[in-house]
Amino acid sequence: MNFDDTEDEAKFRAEAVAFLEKNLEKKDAGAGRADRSRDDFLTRAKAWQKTKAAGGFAQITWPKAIGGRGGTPIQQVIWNQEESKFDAPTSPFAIGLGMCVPTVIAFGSDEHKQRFVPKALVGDEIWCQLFSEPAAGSDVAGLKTKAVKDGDDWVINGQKVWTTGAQFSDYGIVLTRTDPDVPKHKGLTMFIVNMKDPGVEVRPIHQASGGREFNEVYFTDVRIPDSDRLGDPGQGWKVALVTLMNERLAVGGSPGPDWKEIMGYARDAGTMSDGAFRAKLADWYVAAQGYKLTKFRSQTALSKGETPGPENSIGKVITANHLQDICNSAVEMQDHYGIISDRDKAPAEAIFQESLMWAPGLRIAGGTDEILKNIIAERVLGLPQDVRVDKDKAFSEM
Amino acid sequence: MNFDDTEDEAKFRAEAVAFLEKNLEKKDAGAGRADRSRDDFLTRAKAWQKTKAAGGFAQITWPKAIGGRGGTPIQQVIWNQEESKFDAPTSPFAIGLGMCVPTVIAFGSDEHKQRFVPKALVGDEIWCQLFSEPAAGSDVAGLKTKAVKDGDDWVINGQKVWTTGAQFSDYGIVLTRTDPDVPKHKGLTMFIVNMKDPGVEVRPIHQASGGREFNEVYFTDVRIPDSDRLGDPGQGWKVALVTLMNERLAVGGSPGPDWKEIMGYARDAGTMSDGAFRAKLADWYVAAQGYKLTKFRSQTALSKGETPGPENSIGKVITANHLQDICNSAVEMQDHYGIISDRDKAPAEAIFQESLMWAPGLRIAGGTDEILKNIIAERVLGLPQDVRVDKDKAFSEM
Amino acid sequence: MDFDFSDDQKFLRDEARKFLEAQCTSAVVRNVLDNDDVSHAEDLWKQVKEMGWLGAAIPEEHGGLGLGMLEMCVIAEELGRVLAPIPFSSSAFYFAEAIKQFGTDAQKSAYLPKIASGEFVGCLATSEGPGDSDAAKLKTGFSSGKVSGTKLPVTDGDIATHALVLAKDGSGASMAIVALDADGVTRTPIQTLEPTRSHAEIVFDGAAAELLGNEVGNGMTQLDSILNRAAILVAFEQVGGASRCLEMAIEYANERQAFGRPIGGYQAIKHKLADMYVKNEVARSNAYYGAWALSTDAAELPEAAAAARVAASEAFWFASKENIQTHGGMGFTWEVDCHLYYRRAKLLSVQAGAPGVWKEKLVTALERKNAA
Amino acid sequence: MDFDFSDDQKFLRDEARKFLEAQCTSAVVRNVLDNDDVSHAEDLWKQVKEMGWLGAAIPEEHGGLGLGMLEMCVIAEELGRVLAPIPFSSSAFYFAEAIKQFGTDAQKSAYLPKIASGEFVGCLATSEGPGDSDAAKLKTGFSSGKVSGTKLPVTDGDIATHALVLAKDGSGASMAIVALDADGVTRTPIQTLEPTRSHAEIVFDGAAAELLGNEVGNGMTQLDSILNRAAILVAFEQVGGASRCLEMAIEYANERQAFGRPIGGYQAIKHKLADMYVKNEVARSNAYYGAWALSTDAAELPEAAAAARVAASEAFWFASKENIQTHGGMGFTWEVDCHLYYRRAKLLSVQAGAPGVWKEKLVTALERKNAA
Repeated sequence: MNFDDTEDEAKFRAEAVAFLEKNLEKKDAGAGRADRSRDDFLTRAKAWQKTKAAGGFAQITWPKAIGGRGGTPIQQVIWNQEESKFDAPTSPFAIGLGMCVPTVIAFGSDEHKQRFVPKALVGDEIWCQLFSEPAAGSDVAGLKTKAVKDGDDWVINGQKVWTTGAQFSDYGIVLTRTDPDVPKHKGLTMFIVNMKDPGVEVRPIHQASGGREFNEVYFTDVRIPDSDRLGDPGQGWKVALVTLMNERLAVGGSPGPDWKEIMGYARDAGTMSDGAFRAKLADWYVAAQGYKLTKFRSQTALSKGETPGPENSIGKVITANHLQDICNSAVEMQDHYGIISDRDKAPAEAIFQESLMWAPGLRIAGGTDEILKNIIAERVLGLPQDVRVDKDKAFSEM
Repeated sequence: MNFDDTEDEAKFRAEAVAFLEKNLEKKDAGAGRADRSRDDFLTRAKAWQKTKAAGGFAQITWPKAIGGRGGTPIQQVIWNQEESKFDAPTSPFAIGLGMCVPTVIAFGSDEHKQRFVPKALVGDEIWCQLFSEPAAGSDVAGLKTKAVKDGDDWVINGQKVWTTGAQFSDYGIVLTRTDPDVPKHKGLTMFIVNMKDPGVEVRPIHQASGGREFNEVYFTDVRIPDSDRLGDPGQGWKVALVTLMNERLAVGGSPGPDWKEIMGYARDAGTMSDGAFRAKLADWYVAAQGYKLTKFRSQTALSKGETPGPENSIGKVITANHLQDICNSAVEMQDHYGIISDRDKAPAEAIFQESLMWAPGLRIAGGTDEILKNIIAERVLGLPQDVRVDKDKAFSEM
Repeated sequence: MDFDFSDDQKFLRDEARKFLEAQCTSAVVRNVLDNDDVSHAEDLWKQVKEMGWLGAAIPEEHGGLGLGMLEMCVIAEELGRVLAPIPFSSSAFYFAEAIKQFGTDAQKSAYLPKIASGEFVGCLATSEGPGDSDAAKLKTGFSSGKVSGTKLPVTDGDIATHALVLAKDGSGASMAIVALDADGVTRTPIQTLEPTRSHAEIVFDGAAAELLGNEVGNGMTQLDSILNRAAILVAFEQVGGASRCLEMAIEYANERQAFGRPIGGYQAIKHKLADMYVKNEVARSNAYYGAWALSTDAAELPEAAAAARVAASEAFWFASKENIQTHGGMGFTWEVDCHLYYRRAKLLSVQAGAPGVWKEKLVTALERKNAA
Repeated sequence: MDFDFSDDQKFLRDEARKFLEAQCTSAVVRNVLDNDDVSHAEDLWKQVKEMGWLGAAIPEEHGGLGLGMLEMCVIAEELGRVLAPIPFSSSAFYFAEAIKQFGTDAQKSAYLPKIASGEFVGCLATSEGPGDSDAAKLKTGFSSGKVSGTKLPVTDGDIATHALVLAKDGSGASMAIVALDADGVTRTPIQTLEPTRSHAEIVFDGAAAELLGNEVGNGMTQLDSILNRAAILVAFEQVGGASRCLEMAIEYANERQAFGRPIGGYQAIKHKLADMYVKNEVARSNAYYGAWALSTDAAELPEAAAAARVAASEAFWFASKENIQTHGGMGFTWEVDCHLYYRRAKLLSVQAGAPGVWKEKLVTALERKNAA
């Protein structure tokens, strides 16, 4: 039991660090979040992706044949650890390279691979994932966006929601209903869609937190050639499962202030002597450590060539509620002053206020608390599935 | 808004108090639980029931025609409040007079009423309720005890469990399966059973807490005349629902140490300055008050002639977990010493230790936490029932 | 035993609910939410003034309706249900109650009629920075009839005509009344988590001020008593908000389908809403007890107020966050009202003292009582 | 990064599990539970001694196997899973570790080989009454090589041959080693919530005693260090117990039918067990970190021990009580093993210091670290 790299890992880490130091600035710990204008951020992100690809660090586990490094999952983890210490603009590529393009690789034609993979890898083209709909969230397979065959094309109509990065994406993978007369999981088909098509309209969602990071995407008579279908008609659910399984191993990155931040704040505020607070602080520390150390256990499994299982779903269940609780306590610690969200008036406080408004979204996005607990119960603990009354019903009859 | 009795209520209360003072000793607050031998306790209980009946206080809401007082539900509440301040041995009659005999009154023949009601009322005969089975707890209607028609009799075979008072009961109402070939709720029938029948065997259950308050009851070829059937064959579930609805309005009586006791203990132990404890104490107080005051709201409704609804199910959800939490905290406050359960060594501590072992049972008995939350969700909030896959299946096919 | 509101009080509640459901719709609240230059719902505020609610608990001799505290509790709950974006509580729960309790006869005559009519709008200015107010930390000073210092946040500080200001006064603290149109008063609206209620920073620079009552150095004791009474009224606002959250969650859970049936049929949602119901009932019952204590000036007021406040803050916080969760993605959009309740829950839980502060007050009251 | 046990250690675990599942069945545990005159499982204890587990972390030069602390963690988890009713922890986690850390060379030579072989059985005697041990409250005294005073409860106090006694020594406190067959020692078994582990009251009346190490007045510091190390080993026992509770609950939930399907298919049970899993994993990961700190004598030991202890106490308590709840009525019978885990969970959570005490230690350690 130790926290040291193996010899190979150490060698790889050194290479990664050297490359990062040559090409990026270290994160300025004291700076907080920089005020980045989106355009500039996107330009920098594309440039950094190109640099990474040139250095062989773009997609470490992909085979060399398609531009990857042919490396191991633990190398990817090491890279992510080191890259996260630098001011690396990576977020626009996370979903495309992590989930969409692997789906294209798995189900697309050779032409698709040649056309799309290299440009995605060097950051020239950005991808998004179009699954969720207003009436199909936890139950994604209940989606309604229709694709109807018309000659050699399919015509898409419908609406997607909570699409990350749609506003700057070039392509997307879109899950559609092509046969309403079979049970819901069986009538779905996946396509590649050109996000610049005039029938595609992207509208930012005004979130409860005030921000507008996500989008609604409307499809109006968007024509997609049959050749841009991924998988057979009616096999869309299977394709989607591959997309979702390709979600890369979550890396570090707490979603907001944690025990350390609130402890620091309490020290400055002179409230560390409050016994009730101290007990909560201990609980937060234990949970945060528990989450971090559980990831170390997963990484150890990766490093030994094993595949970590769905145990990772404990992560978001812990962190999202944890964040909400910590931020709420921080706000309450400030008493009436805690209601101020003005960054200029109360800069030390605002990180808690902002995350308090963000936390409810985190408990929903990417699987609600409830769905994640179902996943743990069914896939990790082996408990029976809940009754699915719609299992054998045609979608059109529901 | 006031806590005063109406004029009529005050008059009744005065009568009740006068009667109680004449016939019973006030509870000695400092004494803790007396060490009562069961035999003596039962004798005293029967005597007290006879006295109550003679005074017209035995079943206040029952019509005068069957020996009751013809009083109001709020009078019963007032009686219960006052009686609980005295050393009144009432527990052996709670289930019989509260649930079983009302069922006999509702579904029995005139002969039944003449034969059973007076003797129950004066405490000469004690009744118990025989519904739960080892494989039918939350799902009582899934019970297996069989009753098979044989001439003019029914022959009962099977096992009941968690039967309160079976060891000293004279009669019971027993829910049996008479038709396994229809869905489970439809094949049940209720009977009056003589608990002194040689085919009835009562065995005390050794509980996890160490005590033996409850019983298993085994039926071996017990013959019951058809005339002792309550309700039509196959109508047992409807009869049982009446039994369960007759559960009288819960009165006072915390099930064990509450905020006041742990606060007193903490003061003596010198740990009141612990901030984490103080915050918990505040939560306990708020919950205990919330429960008590919610009962006052129900009693107000009663006093105005309204019928309080299933809101009362919040009671046990609060109190059982509350008790477990308080006792656990009290034990932990004692540190290593908290493990001692010896009443002679640690008399001030033992009330917490005993209730800690009792609390898990309280969370299960009379409806688990989970079932009570279902009841609140469905009956109070109007949410849909869970899917019942066995609804239309014959019992024998499950 | 009559542990309920009277028929007249219930009639008032029904009328208030009808009025507010019609006049304080989501659109009215959102007009304040979405427009930085709109500090409150003016039309609603005008109507509320006309109905005399502000004076419900002000004696008739001082221009009020002379109803009583129970009626004010009823109104508070209804205002809380609809997130009324008006400075009602600042003026009626804090300022008016303070004058009623501690004002001189002259102050009562001067302020109460105008508060009742809505000509004056009061607010409470105590906070100067993170943490609850205590005399030792106070920087704002009061001497020779002038107040100097900075208060933030002041809820409704930019709408109010008068503020009750907690200020250092010699070795102790006093409460001072300041007319906010006086010289030496500068008000700046500030951004908060709860944009449907207005907040300001107020800088006092030698502003003319008048002592509340006629005893100097009594400010902390007065504040304590003001907060005890206000806590109960705010608890009703919170109970109103929490009840509405539960209703919204039930409605959505009955409607929204997942896997072929309403999500309200799944135990994860059922039990979440059952928990919400239990917390709401605990809060409501504790609030009722507070109402009783308030209306009878009972000796139990301190613990009743603290318990009402702790229970209501917990209930509203839980209901508002789990209402969002029940609504899933929809609940996290700006357009759906869930987040408005989440925001209001947070404001109300910190405005009259955070839950931790009230838990400590509660235990202290219990210790005092059990020592006696 | 190798944040896992080695293949050898896993082999040891598998072997230990096989052995204990065969030799420490429910019947073996219940023999101790149900018979007041049986203090521990003698056959099991004999076999455990023979396998040398007691000396797993004792150097070969002192008669141990010289494996290491990680191996001891593995053994602790397995003993916890099966509720082994033997005085293993008292002797190996507390007494032996204390001698290893603070004993003189002579003490190491005198005690460790006999602890390793099982000829000596050690225990820790600190508690004298409610609350955690602190020097100011101590009544038991140590002077001129004699100990006088009363300790209770002493876990395994009636089985042990030697006790490590915390005693007042001048103005401070010392740890003293007492042979329990000496004159002036009276032991009385006492009833506890956990009858599968033996407890005694021990009265020392001028019993001959020897100072642990050679520095007087160091007792509290020594105890702190002893408890830090033991906390991690006990955390593994707790994790073992909690894991077994989850397995029992899953098994029962898959089997038990209600309303026509297994109760494990209802979200109330599914999410309860998911919560249990999450707490267990948090506890396991914190325990692993503790194991690492223990095995490397890391500077992080104090916070690692405290976090392991807090997480494991919470996990075992939750798992044991919700395992009963999952089992419903069956879980509340004496015959079903659920309550044995509930009892053991409580013992282990208070024996080496209650969770509240460890939370305070944890925060103090974090403050110290972040100040540095």
